[in-house]
Amino acid sequence: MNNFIDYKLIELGQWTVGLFNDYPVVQILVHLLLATLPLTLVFMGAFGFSTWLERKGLARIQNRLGPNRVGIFGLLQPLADGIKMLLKEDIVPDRSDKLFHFLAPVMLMVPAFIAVGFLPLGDGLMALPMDSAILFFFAVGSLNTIAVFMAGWSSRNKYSLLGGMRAVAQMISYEIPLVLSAVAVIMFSGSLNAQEIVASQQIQSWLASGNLVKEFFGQILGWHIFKPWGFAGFIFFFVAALAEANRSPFDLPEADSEIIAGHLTEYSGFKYAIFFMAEYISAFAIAGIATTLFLGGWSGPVIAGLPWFIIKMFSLFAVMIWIRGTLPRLRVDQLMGYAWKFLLPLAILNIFVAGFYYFAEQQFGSLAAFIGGWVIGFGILQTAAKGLSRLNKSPTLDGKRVYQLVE
Amino acid sequence: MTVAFYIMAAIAVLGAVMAIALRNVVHAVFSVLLFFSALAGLFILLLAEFIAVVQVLVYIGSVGILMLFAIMLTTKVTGDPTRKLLSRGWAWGGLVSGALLLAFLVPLITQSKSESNSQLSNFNPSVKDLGLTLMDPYFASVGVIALLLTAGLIAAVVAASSASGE
Amino acid sequence: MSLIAKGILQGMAVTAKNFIQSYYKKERLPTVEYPEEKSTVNQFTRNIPFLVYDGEDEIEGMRCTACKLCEKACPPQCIYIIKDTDENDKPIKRPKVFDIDSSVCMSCQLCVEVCPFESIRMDSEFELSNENRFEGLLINRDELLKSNEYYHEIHPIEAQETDDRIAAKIAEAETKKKAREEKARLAAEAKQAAAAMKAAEEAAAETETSATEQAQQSEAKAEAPEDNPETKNT
Amino acid sequence: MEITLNHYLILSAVLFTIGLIGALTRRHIIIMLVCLEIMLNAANLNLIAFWHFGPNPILLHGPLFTLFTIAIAATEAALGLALVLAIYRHFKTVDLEQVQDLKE
Repeated sequence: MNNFIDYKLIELGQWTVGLFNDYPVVQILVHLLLATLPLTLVFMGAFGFSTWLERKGLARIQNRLGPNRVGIFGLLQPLADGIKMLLKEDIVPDRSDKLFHFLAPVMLMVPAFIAVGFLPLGDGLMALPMDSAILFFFAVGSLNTIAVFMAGWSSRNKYSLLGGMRAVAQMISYEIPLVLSAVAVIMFSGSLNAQEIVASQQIQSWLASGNLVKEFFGQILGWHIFKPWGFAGFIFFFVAALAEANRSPFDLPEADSEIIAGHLTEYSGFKYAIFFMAEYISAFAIAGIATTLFLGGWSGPVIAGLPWFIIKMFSLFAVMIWIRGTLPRLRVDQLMGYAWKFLLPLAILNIFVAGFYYFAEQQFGSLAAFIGGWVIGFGILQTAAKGLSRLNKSPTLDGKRVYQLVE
Repeated sequence: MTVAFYIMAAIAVLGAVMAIALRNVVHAVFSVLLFFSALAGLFILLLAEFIAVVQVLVYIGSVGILMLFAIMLTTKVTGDPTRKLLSRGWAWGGLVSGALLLAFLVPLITQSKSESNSQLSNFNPSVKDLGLTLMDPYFASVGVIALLLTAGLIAAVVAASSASGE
Repeated sequence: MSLIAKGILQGMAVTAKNFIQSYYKKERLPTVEYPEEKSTVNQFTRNIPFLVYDGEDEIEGMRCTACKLCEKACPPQCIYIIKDTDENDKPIKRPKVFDIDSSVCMSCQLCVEVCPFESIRMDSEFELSNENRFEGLLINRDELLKSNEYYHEIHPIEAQETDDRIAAKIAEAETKKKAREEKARLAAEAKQAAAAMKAAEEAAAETETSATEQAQQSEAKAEAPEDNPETKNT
Repeated sequence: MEITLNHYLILSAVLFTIGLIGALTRRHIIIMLVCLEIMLNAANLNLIAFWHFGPNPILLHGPLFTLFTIAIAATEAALGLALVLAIYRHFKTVDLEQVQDLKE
């Protein structure tokens, strides 16, 4: 195992805490700060960097250059934006609910940062090492629904309210497939502990063998995404995660062309920036949990630990940007229909496939289960998906399209 | 622990009182969400981690949102100052409740048993244990609950949609 | 693949191609970084009118005759013209003031359509922003005057057409002038001949007339311009 | 002072009474549902407290029972709010005092 970076970080932390052995109260404080402060700072920095990344990526996808004025390659653009946001006037609508209007951004940011605390960043690197971390993550993730509703309701603006209602409906709908596709992994790993889930994605017998090649592949081939139910589950999870994080193509709550940024309509200045930050950080968090559940977490060849986790998380975020640059926004009825009529049944079916795969692995060995799983299990999922999409097909899409206003 | 308990208890009582006292319905629902989260904190203090998660997930994440949705779909949210807050005979209700509280509190205070239980000091109930217990001796109950949930869900759909069909 | 729709993958492939090729292919990244490098303007771009002059000197070569047709044609009425005068307050065919309010101009090109002297033309200049939003946007005559070479530079085809048209006009005018001169010459010759004949007759008659009569005739000639101006003109 | 079972029981009794007061005195239908939830939660707190301080916490009876209660409470909330919608559509009011007719 080559995750020496994690061990060094943990050693550093323990050394720092050890400095205050004589003052137990201070020690607790230092411990708390060590667990939270680096995470907060790093993720805030990552937020800045990712706004830059997103603008650059989107620009390149649209044959533009993107920000390139402030700093080299425009890298200081987030800083400039932040200063601009900070200095802007904070406008609060006259008849709004002042308290809730103020509380909503805070309510959105706090769960986002708590959710980040449940990510297993490395071997033993976890801010909130809880036994049921995954479940806590989903529980905390469901809190931002409330914040979005607060923002929408307290602004006293019909667009805000519409956006808030849309957000709530969407988040409730997509949380179910999200959790259900994670259930397959939790079943397979037999634990809600994030570290154990990561450990279940390493082939332990290969890692212990001492053979370099086996050690190399033992860190990769065990990832759940290479299993049929894991692959399908990853896709369901990722789609639902896009909706959960209000990312395009599911960014209906803040659809700027329809309802003028929805619940953000009445927000300006730093409150808006906080909304933005919370959204990005929850997108990171959900990308991180997808990494943990399906992409092997921090496990990876050569430099296992924190570097691999960061690489995987940012790759997933890059895919989110890529999707944003490609796909158009869904309609509301399409969105709800997709969650309830397509994603939910498939996610439930996927749980059964995962269960059968688990027993097949025990009965017939892992190779036979692997091949059989991809042939039979994935076949079942595909057939189901085909059948469902045929069932869900809108009747107007059959046959030739008729345009009313043409001719 | 003591401080945490008192803080949580204060938040819980405050949330509950605000929930029944506020005129604005949305404010009331948000304060009951505060009450729910304080209760989740109390569950964590009592080492029932899983229950705390479920509390957050079910009550704050779903029930609260359902209530907010119901408010949005039914009534004007701002407190209408002309509307009556209390029902007819509210005094009787208050009286009965107060009497009940006394009935609860009197035995609690008189038969105080203040020694604490030390059995849990080395015991950390894991989710796995809970799951295994749930699946082995209580499997029938889980099945019944699942059936009940499904029935309730269908009933809710029917109740909400048949009215709109009128 | 039914799980992932084919269309989504195709779309993703297109955007990925855009993304990657934008780093090494010019046509995938047509952006010009404006203040440092300017994009080449199409020669049919038109934005704001300017006045053409021929030759070296701005004032002498000015084509504009201050006929005020463009001022009348301008829909938003952004052109303002005052005719120039010489030292004797006698109007001359040249504008003293020719202002265009570029904040009002809507680039309709009607002034260009209406100009009989091919003087006012559209410019492709687009950097009109100014710090002073009142006087700064009012473009006066000297700023508007640009040489014919500049016109050729920005709109070569159009300028060539204009030049050809002007040349044709001048040539036509030349021929007309020539014809007129010829006619005038012929007329003058005829007149001369007639005058010569008359003179001969008069010379014959003069011998008979007295010196007093001669003085009367010269008085009548002095009065003639007032009575009959046409005679003077010819 | 160490926190004992009694603290939790008193807290739970107070919360339950608050819920009861609300349910008996308010006339808004959604507030009444909220009060029901408060009472259920107070009962849950009781269950967990008894489990925590009880003789045999290893058996996990308290959390199990609470899980069932929460499931039932969730069903109750969903059904109750569906009924609220139905009543609102029928009577056009959320005031329970005005909902008096059984027929029609």
